[in-house]
Amino acid sequence: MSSIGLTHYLALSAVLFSLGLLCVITKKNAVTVLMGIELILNAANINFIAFARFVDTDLDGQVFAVFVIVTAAAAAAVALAIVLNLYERLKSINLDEADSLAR
Amino acid sequence: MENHVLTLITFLPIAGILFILPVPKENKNVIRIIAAVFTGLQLLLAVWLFLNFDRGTTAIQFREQYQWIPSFNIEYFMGIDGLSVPMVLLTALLSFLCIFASWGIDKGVKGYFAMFLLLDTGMMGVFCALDFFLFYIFWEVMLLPMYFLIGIWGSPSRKDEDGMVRGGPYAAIKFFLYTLFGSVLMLLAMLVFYFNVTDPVTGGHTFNMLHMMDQNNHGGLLNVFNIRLLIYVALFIGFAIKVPVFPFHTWLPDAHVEAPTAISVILAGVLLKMGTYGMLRISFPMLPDAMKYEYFAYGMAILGLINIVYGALCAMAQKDLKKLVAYSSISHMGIVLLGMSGLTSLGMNGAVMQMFNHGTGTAMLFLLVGVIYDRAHHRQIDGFGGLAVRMPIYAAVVSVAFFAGLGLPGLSSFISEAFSFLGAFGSTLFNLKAITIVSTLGIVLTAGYFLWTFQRMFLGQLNPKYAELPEINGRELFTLIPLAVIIIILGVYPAPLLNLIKVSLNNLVEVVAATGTGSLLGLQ
Amino acid sequence: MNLFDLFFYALAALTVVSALVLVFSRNVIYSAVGLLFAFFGVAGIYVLLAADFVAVVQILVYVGGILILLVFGVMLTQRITNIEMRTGTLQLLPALVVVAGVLAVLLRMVYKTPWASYAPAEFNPTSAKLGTHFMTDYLIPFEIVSVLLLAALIGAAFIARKERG
Amino acid sequence: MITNAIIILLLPLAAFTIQIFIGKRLPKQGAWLPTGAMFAAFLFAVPIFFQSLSAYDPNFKIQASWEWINFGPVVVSFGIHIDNLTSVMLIVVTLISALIHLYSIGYMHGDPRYSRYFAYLALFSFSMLGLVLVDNFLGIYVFWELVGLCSYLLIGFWFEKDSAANAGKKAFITNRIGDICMFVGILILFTTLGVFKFEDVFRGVADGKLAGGLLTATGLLLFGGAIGKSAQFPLHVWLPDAMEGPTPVSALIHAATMVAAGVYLVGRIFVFFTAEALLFIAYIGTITAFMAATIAIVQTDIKRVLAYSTISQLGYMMVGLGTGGYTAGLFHLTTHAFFKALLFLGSGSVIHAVHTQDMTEMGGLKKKMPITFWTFLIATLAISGVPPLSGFWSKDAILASTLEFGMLHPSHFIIPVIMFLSAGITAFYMFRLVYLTFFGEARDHHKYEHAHESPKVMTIPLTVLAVFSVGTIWWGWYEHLVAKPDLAAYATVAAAVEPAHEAGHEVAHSAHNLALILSILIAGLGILISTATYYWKKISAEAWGSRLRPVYNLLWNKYYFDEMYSATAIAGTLLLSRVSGWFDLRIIDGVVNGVARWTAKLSFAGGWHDLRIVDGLVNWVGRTIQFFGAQLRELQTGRVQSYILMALFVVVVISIIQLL
Amino acid sequence: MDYSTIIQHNIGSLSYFVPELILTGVILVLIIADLLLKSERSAWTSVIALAGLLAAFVAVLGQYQMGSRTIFSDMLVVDPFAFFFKILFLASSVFAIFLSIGSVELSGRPVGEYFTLIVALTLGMFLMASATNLLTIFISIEMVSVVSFILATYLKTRRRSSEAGLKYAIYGAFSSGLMLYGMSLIYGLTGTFNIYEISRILNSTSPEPLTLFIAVLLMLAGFGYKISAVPFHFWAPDVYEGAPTPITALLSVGPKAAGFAVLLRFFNVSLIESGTNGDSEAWFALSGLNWPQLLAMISAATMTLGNLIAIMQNNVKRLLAYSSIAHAGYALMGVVVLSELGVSATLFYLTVYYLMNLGAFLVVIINQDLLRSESINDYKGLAWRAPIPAVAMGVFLFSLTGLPPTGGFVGKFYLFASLVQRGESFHYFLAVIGIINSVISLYYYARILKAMFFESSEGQTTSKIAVSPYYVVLLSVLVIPTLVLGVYWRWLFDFLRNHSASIFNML
Repeated sequence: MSSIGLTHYLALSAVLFSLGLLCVITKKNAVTVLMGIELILNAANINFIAFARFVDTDLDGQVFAVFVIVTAAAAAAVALAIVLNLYERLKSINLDEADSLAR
Repeated sequence: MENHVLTLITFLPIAGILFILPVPKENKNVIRIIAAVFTGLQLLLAVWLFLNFDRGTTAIQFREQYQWIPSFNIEYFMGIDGLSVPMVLLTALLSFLCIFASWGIDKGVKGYFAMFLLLDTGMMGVFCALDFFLFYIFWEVMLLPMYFLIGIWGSPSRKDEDGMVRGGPYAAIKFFLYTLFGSVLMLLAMLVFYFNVTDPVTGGHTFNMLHMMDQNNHGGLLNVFNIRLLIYVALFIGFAIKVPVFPFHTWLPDAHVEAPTAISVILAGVLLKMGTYGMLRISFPMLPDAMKYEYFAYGMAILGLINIVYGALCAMAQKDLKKLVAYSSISHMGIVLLGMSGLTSLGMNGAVMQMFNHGTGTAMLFLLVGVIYDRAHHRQIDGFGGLAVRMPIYAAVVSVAFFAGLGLPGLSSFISEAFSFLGAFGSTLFNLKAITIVSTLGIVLTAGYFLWTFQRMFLGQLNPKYAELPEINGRELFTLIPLAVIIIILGVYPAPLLNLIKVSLNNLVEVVAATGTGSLLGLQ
Repeated sequence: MNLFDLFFYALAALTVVSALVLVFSRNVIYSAVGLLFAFFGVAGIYVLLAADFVAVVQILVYVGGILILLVFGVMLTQRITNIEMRTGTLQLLPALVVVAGVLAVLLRMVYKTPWASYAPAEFNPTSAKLGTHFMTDYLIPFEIVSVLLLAALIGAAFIARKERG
Repeated sequence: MITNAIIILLLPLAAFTIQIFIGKRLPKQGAWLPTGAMFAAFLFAVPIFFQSLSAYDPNFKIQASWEWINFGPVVVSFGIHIDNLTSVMLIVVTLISALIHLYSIGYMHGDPRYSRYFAYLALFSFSMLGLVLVDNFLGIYVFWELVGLCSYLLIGFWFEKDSAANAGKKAFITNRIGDICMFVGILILFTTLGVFKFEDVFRGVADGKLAGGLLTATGLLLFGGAIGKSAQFPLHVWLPDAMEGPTPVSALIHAATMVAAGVYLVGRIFVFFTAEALLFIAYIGTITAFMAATIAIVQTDIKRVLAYSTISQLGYMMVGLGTGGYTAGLFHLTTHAFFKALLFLGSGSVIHAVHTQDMTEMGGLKKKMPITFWTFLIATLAISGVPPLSGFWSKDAILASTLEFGMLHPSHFIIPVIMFLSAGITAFYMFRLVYLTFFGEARDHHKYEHAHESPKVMTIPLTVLAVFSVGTIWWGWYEHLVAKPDLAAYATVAAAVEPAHEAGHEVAHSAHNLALILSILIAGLGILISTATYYWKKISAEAWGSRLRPVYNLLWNKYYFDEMYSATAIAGTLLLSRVSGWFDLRIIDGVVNGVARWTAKLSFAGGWHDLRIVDGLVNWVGRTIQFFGAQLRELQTGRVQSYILMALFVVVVISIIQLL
Repeated sequence: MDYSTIIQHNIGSLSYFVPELILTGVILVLIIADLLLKSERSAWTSVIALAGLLAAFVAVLGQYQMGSRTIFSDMLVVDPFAFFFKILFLASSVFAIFLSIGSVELSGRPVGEYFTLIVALTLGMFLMASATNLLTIFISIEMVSVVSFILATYLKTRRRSSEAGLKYAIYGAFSSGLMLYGMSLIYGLTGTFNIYEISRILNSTSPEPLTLFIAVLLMLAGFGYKISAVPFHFWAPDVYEGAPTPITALLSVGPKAAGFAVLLRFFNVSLIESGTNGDSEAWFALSGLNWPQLLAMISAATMTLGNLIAIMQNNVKRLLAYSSIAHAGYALMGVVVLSELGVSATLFYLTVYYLMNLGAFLVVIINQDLLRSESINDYKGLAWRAPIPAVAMGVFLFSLTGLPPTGGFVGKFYLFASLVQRGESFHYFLAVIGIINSVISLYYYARILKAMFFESSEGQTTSKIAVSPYYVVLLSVLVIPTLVLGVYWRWLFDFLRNHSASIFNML
């Protein structure tokens, strides 16, 4: 049997999660930031599916993962629309320039 | 009527507001007259109370008790005893007189009188409420109108030479913040009481002050002495800010000075009394052991001493007449504290009499300041001189007020001050002798600043600038004469006041001295 | 080390490296490509976890939908003709520190926890089972998501469309 | 008789009430009303006096008391206590007051506040009578303050003059200092004994409930009140200034009655004083008597000379009481009241005539104002102690008592020495006054021309007082009736105190004979020197003045008491007050300004100064809160990624804390 | 698994799902109506939305005495707790629609989508209040979030609005990412998404505390983001300032309350010691997981930070944004005490907060109309020019401060009371911080009052400004209950007190 256990997946997910966070925090480009968010969601999904395989006997985790993917799509669509709209106003999608609301 | 007189006396002003609101704001006199009528009715009720109050019992009278929020044991519980009656009288009297002192208010008349009447209700409610929650509501309700009355109708904002912005708005928020801070502390203390006092009848928690006073009902945290001390401190700070006790007093000079005349009168005449009233109504009977805790008792007496002497010294340094009067209030309220701290019958009665007498006396002083300010448009003591020639009647009334202020025998505050000192000095529980003796220095200082002020304003050569100053008029005299008459009558024969309060207060002293095991306010 | 393990490490490496490219590339297009491969890698992991249906959905929705959407976003917001599609980074150092903290905490947690682990079941096709779930006990989330998608659709359309004036 | 006493008390009160409110509208401004009331009061006092005379009993007393304040556990009563001393005082006060009212009708004629003047005078009479009649400590304190008030009002009656206004204030405040002592004394005795009434207090003391050092201290504190009121050293400074008041007022209040209240108080509570306390009183009296007499030598203001003379004579009374000459002291109070009132009224008459108080501008008035001169001379002789006038008897009694004291206690022999010396000085300066005023050449001819004898309404009181100054010589019955009380008589517990020690009879006898001779001799000597200096001009005052320049300056400047007080106590208080005011505004109120500015400097948030000024919510706490607000506000950068970073940071920190 | 029973159950559940069905229907009707109605400014869409919300309201009322039951395979629950929130959400949305109708900011904007989205938001909040499964919790939160993003960006031609939307979206996505990760950990520990099951398993096994803690913390990121609790509050001021004011008002009330609903339900159901709830008045947190103290810290930080920064604001809208952060901190005080009184105090507070906060935003909207400004400086002298909004603002601000006789006082009173009742030392600590914050808050609320009442408008006109009767009616709808609740609140409090524990009914 394989030596790959639950913790391997979890560790992978943790790394992915962290990279996603790093992306969200550091990239100037709004679209790249959205990509980072997808990475975070993927990390969570790995968790769900791994747990569904190793902890739960049912497939609840997989169901959840599907829903996450779907809602992520919805959210991404909306977010992208907003980014495009901001581009209309700002002619830029650099997040550090979108700071007229502060303090 | 018999059973609802307290409700009536408390909420009459609110009824007045309802009448005032629909009046078009151009009809200023109609508004004023409505206010006068309702406060007048209130005064009549107060007099009725005075006449019908049973002076022979410690029991709560004119009791009204209804469920309000039963799920939280909150009741609408009104009632008065000897401690409350003089305060009710004072409130009604000063409110009525202040309506006339406010006659000259010309800006936002409707708002002014509505606010004033709301304030009136709040004050009256504080003195009548016997449910702690209700008490707290009234206590806080006063803040709102007071804030606006000082802020809108007080003096406008100005920048002082030191770069500080002062004036009505500043004083208003300062007053508000200070007192709110005090009252939220009180709120916490109140909640601790609620959850640790059981109603002996129902077994549930209760806001009923009478139950809270009975030490047998205390349980839980209230059995821990250190916690009782802590609660006492919280309450004390809450009340001390109102009194105001050094070092919580700095709102007072500002608020008094910037407020319009009538409001200064109410502030000094009634609001300050609430602090000491609260101590006597709540702190003393509910936490007698904390009150008698050595450090606290001496601390209170020492704070009283500081108030007396420091207040007087500060008063002496003032150039603004109103500020001087404000500081004199601090000094005089110190006497109340000192009188209370000894826990003697004499001191306690003296202190409560002092509360009443200071109320009438300082009201006169502020009204008089208002009179001169209306004419000369400033209050700089050194800016006058020789006014006694030009305004002999005014000078005479001022001298009555000043002499009342400096405790001249024959005028009411002499008796209350003397017995406050006597009571503190003779305390058997605590040795307050040295403190009392040092406090008497205040007598000289008070004489000093009042006479000095009188001299600078009224004696000497008439300042030619004021050669045409009109003499005090009939309306103003109308507000002053009743106070002067009361001051003189109580100065010669204090029994009408004393008989009202003594049974309750002696009982309070006894019960507190016996650490609250006896029956208070005719409970049980 | 069997084949399964090899697959796992390969896919994990693919995923992590792609993600690193995504994060550290200064070119937006490279990032997009990195994301693409990361999605594929994750899909592969799903397969290893016996989640065939989810893996397919992952590729369909993420690669086919979201990624394309994002690339469109990139295209629409960068004038490709005259500007290099570069993107800068912000607050990199503090971010690295904090994220390192996150990673450390998570890894610590992963290895410290005694997960209640069952022996993994046989590989079975999941589509039918999932389908039943969607139609029975997960019916209501399914419906809600449809409303959510509808709302998102309306909203995105509203925001993305050009306003006159 | 109680009814009489009440009527006596109410008459001036009623007169005051009417006069103050409607006096101005009454015919002739109502001056006749208080005057009449006082004469009526005198008539009511006479029966009381005669009753006490006819009883001829040292223990004669009439008492009545009513509940005043009832605290429950403590009841304070107010009552009337009439004994022989009271009955004498009643006569003195009502008579002199009535005469001075009468005199004032002439003297104050034409004053703009004529009616007010009489109202005050009536209020004073009421208060003084109350002081005399009342039967307890609290009551005496009440009236004590009231006479002080009247004194204040009347000294400052011509308040347009700054000096008058100042003098009134000074009098009141100086008195208040004494009053606090008295108040504290009352605090102690009430706290210890629980009663206010004189007799109850004495009973308590006799029973030993208040004894030893505390009793002495209490006695001295009470005496503190007397020091203030009777202008004893070191609180005497107000009395000379009090001469700013109208002269009849000086006569009534600051010579005859009110200032004697201190002496009356000491007499009234004589048994309260321990031997130590009495010794203290004697020394205070001695110092006062000598000091004031010496100052009087050099003064040129006629009223000031009389004022210092008053202080000096009050010192005599105190010494008399302090050395055990109870009757002597009080008898001097009585005689002094008449002749000093006469002196003041006489001086008032002179001032009325020449419109100046400066003796250097007078001279030769004898011819112009014969009645004034002769009555004045009688009074001068009386005060100088020339037999057989009243002053001789009383002063001789005091001197005898001091001498006796000195003989019994040789270590305190300085007292009689100084007292005799002072007696000589008294004679000297009084005759100096007479010579400068009435004899010699007129030094200001203009004023001299206008001088005239005063109207009848003023000379009649002079005459009446002159009669009393001559005639109050019944030392014998006074000694019997106003006899030294004995504390032991009050004891309810047997032998709680030792009986007061009796002076050896022989000592007393020899002292009295010696004093008689000495006092006449010294008075004569004083008059002689004075005559030599100012009448015969054999001795040059100027020469002696320049020869003794430092002494002269010291005396002219009244031992620099005023300067000393204003440099120390007054300046100190004002400084303290200013410091307090500053402290309150700057430190307490603003833990505000200083610290707030300091905080402001720390703050680097933009717009914070603006906000501070615009909003001006001002206290240090507020500022500090704003400061933190400004700092925290910086977190809100507007960049979403920094928000995320911060949120994550917090999460990590919390997790790591949990991890550890 | 017997599918037919589940399907039967699902069909049976529909009758308890009527309000949500109505809302869904309204969404569809609105979409269609928007397509059919040519004139974009047609008022009909708003009427339809209002009518739909009203119908939903009636349907919700039908659930009043329904008791508690789970529906759709334990995905959702119908209970009095949810009932209360549903009423609150409907009220918020209805009021937001009324605000939008009058708002100058929104005039001339296409309205069809707008009302559709508000109804969708309402639906999302409904689901949040009744979700009992991590999946439904996630999806409903996501639904509310996505719709909120769009609404915040609604003034898309305005830079501030679109910036606000972007920040909101990114921050929101980030938060839900964290929350998801946390949920996955919970799933890993328990193997279930059902919150009641979770409770049972967490109590029967003893999960690794660290993992549980991190899971809860990460989920808290999602909830905290919804209620704008520190440190997940950062988006709030920017979004509140940038979004159209009616939406700001709605966001500060509705989704925040929904967040509290989820927070209260999840924490109190899943993370408590079993056997300590239900009949007794108070209960205890899961041993090994001290979340009450964690929430207490968050509560203290939230109110302090919100208040402190609010002091420095000159834009009233932004000031109110910070103030609404602070109020989330107050409301959290009731959550940490774990007692019936605490829960009902929070619910009570949310009710009065609804009234007073919406009221304050309403005045901001009116003033935008009257003064074309949101700056405190431009409010100067308003009391003399337009007394009605000024006085109403006074009432709302005093209520926000917590002064009697307003509902705000009673709300705070109960919060403090619940803390004191529980009486552990950190409760007192929190209470003291709470009261100090009340005092601080007065400081900045009073600045607005000062400007309106104590100062006169600079230089410009002092003429009267007419306020439209429409606004007066809206104001009185909020002012009157604010005051009434300050004097007589028995029915509301009793209702809450009796039903606050209904979250446990299905446990």
